[in-house]
Amino acid sequence: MMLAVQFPYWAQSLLRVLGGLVAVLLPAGTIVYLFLFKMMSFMQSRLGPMEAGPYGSMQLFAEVGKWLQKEDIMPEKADHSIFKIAPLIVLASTFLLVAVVPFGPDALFTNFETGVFYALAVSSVSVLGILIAGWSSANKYSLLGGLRAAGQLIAYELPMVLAVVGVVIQAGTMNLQQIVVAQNAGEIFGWSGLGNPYILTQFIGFAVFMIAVQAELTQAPFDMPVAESELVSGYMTEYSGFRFLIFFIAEFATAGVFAMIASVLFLGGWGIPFSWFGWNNIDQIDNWMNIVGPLIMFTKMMGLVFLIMWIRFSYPRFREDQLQRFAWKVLIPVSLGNIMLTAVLKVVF
Amino acid sequence: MGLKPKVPGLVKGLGVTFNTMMATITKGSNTVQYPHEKEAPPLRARGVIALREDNCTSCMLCARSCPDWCIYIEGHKELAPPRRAGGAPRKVNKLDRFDIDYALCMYCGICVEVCPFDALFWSPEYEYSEPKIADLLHDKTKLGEWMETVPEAPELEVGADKKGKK
Amino acid sequence: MTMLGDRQRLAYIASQAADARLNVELETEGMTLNIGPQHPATHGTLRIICRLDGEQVVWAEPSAGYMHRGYEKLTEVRTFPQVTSLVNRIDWLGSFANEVPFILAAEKLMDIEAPPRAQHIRTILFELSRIANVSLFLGDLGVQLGAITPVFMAFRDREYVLNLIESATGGRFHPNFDRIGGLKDDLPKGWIEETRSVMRKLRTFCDEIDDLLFGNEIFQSRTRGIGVIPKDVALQYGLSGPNLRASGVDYDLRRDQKIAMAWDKVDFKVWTHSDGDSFARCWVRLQETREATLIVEKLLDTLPAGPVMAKVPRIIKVPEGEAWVSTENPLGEMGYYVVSKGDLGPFRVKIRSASFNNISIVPWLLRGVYVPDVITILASLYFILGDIDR
Amino acid sequence: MSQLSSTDTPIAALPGDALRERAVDQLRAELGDALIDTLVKPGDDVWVRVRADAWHEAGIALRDVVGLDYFCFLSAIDWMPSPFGRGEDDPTQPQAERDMTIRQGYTGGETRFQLFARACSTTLHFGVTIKADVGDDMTMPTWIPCYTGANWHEREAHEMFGINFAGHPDLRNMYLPTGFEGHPMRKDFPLLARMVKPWPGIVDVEPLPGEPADNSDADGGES
Repeated sequence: MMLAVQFPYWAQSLLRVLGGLVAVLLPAGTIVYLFLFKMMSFMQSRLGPMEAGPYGSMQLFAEVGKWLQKEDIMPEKADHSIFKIAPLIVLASTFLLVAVVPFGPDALFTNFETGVFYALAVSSVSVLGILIAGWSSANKYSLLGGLRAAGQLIAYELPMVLAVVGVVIQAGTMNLQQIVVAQNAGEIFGWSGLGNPYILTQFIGFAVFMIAVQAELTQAPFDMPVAESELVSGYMTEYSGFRFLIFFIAEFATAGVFAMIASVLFLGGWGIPFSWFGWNNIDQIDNWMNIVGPLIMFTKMMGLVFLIMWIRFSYPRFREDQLQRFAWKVLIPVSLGNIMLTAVLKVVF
Repeated sequence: MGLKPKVPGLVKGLGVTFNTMMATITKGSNTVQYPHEKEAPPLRARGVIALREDNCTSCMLCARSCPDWCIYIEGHKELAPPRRAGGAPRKVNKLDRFDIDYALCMYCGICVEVCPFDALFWSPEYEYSEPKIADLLHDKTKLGEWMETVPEAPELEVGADKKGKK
Repeated sequence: MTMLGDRQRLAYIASQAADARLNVELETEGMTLNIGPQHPATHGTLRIICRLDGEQVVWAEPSAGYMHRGYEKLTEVRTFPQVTSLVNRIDWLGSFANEVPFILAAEKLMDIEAPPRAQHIRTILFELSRIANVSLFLGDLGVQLGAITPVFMAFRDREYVLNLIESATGGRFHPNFDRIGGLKDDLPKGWIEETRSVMRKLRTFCDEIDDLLFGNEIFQSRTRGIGVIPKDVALQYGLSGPNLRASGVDYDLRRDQKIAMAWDKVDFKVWTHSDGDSFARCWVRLQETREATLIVEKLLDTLPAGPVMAKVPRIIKVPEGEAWVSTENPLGEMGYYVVSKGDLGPFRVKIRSASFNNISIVPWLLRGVYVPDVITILASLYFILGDIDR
Repeated sequence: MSQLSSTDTPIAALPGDALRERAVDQLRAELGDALIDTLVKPGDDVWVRVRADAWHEAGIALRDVVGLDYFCFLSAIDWMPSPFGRGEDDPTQPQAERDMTIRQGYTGGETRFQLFARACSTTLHFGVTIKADVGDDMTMPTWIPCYTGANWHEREAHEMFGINFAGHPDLRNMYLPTGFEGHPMRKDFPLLARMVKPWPGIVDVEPLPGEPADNSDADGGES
């Protein structure tokens, strides 16, 4: 509020766009280098890329350069215009998603009253992109992949929403910023040393949410839409060069953004327990939190992405029907029970 | 067994990958950064065939026993000075051409084995790939150069009966 | 129906059941899906033509031959020593094991026997190639099911075995070490000690795979009850090796035939499983790898001293006759029917490779399964393309 | 992991020749004079040859009477010696004369082509190799009703040798492209890899000028 007021509207918008790019691409790049290149390699007793830059740190730029140079191949029978749009839709959903994530007391793009609702709504936009990518490729593997993706993302949207409902009930608000504040200003049975990160009080919700995120991101063990060993990368089969790059960025950027949302909802977001500095509400927070907040957020996000990637590199994948059964027969009842429990406890305390 | 609680397989799996990661970070990886460091192949490795031209009598045994027909030999007879003074001049076979086409060779080692005069040897050298397939035809000069890389035969394990051939 | 025996009838009933199950479901327009020839799940160039109804396979037919190299014809223009270097390219992951039955068949025709030390080393190398082959399977299995890490572990530890094979024979993939009458050379110094340490590493690898894959609940839910092959059907199709033993048939040629190898000198366990599903096949292979490391260690303990080559003429002419020798190769029963006419080369060699029979059950097995299960079943049957096409 | 099982069966008695003799007797009782010839090599194997029309009955008898439950392989053999030898002829010289008489192997035979198959017993641990002459019509009954696994082997024999199997459901080519002409495993089918270039071993060391070439190979230089 303090910073933004000094700029004219166009500059604010420009700053927001640039900030959004940074907030999406920087985590994506870090995730790719740190987890996809290095952590995965270490888990497999190898070093990963080592040639481009010190310890291969420039590898991602080399890869991007390679993809940009590649011929943009399009299947003859593909539905060309839709085929081109599909990766953009997937990426767009990531950018829409990051718009509501708060990074600091004032460092935020929008202060949506119904931020949770919005985030859950736009996160399913990517399903459209994936579905039309699979359909327009005119490839049987892509079609199977696209259909699987649609089925899976819709199935897991539900437990995700239900898991978040517990948080919303406990915080009493749908504003993500307010949820952060509620966690950090909160207390557990009168002890405020840790605030009240909802991972402690909403652990079932957190577990369900992370499983659903894993499925939303189509990471193993829920990666049947991509399934490189059976569907040969599913809906991405026919994409090459630049368009594949967009899918690739979107995959890891979305992982980052979902991890951000999870850290906002369950780990206290950008905040540290307010009692450490004697703050009570959002207006008392010092301005330096606008710089440190994003870093804290980034750290928490990385921790969650580590979890996501660790599971991805260790587990084999489910079968499509097992995945659906898991969503409908386990996750949804569990999260419904969680809501009930939360509501009861909310009334009791 | 017994009282030990059952750890779910999912958790055990995570443990395996995590331990491997830690081992890689602390003890180093199992891979070798190839162009910078190289692993030495074992002494017996069949990398490339070296030719000691002086020993070759162009007897054609190797060319005839090659399953892939990838050895090409041409030679002619020559009169050499007699070994003892006053003797008759000897007839020797002089080697004109000895080519091995490594594009065809399947590294079975039959030629090295059948050679009765110890003219062919295995060298563990392996870095001789070429951009053009025709360049994989090594002539006798090039095959002679490989002689420098031929190692001594390794000692044999306990209980071996005879000393190793070559 | 009266013509058909019990086993045939069982296979028939099972296939009918698969049909019936499909028919009751909603009829939808089918789709033909070509899995392969270039597909990550076929590790090689096998093509499987599937008719799909949704994601369910209605009909499947493997189409081999993309890698047919005509080895049976090629052997007819080669001499006996030359054939050895050819046949170890059939199953390229366990190549030493391919040489052994051929050499044994030739030895049988010539009526010579390799010295005991040669037989021992042969058996050790045979088991090493089994480990090299099956350890890759264990890693590859993970990739087929979506876990990417096991395959790297498999490649990591398989490397030790390949190094052993290379330092003894000179060839990592194609040893060409076996000779009629013995072996080309004795083992190099220090090899035995190294082998012992590698065998310990391999057992650790087996434990890791056990934890990472076999104990994993997701893996179990993917493989248990998938692609069940009843005992009788397995025998009818001539399945061999772990595929047969996973169906509960206690048949292992290492134990069940008299052969000039050292397996009868050691005591080992033949692992079987009664389920016959994909999990059983994978599990039997895992246990066999462990068992193979133990066999190698026991054989190293009892390695006799002596020569490694019997007296054989320099130019090998094999007397007229016919011989059949098969051994329990990593993939199953691998045998050579060698017909000699007293010439330098064989007159006819029939190569009975394990994967050819193992994969011929695929049309029967794939009916009514889902596309992901196709991959699981193919992975658990474990074929090498060179072994199918020869 | 209690549901996992394993066996510790003691090593079964290895097959004696009595088992093989018994198998021959059983087959003779079952097939009568359709069993033409038998050969039992002690400690090795047993070969039987049946009449072509009894091929199917022989399969059934092997499976049900002798008890060979495990199908090993089925293939064919062309007993004609190859007119090309090992492909090592000098193309500039007239083609070498070869002995082209057809001599069949164990248990004899009358025709150029023979079908042979093998089945084993997983409990008695022995196997039988069975042969049959393929007549001029090149048609044999299929073995699929006896051993389902024979399907692919018969397809292979069909495309490689040109033997038809009456009753086989689909005798499509397995390895070769559809419409391939010829049967590669027949001995008179040339192996092109050995035809396209002359054998490098033909060349001999050039003699001294004015001296007849001598053909002794490994005379070496230091004679």
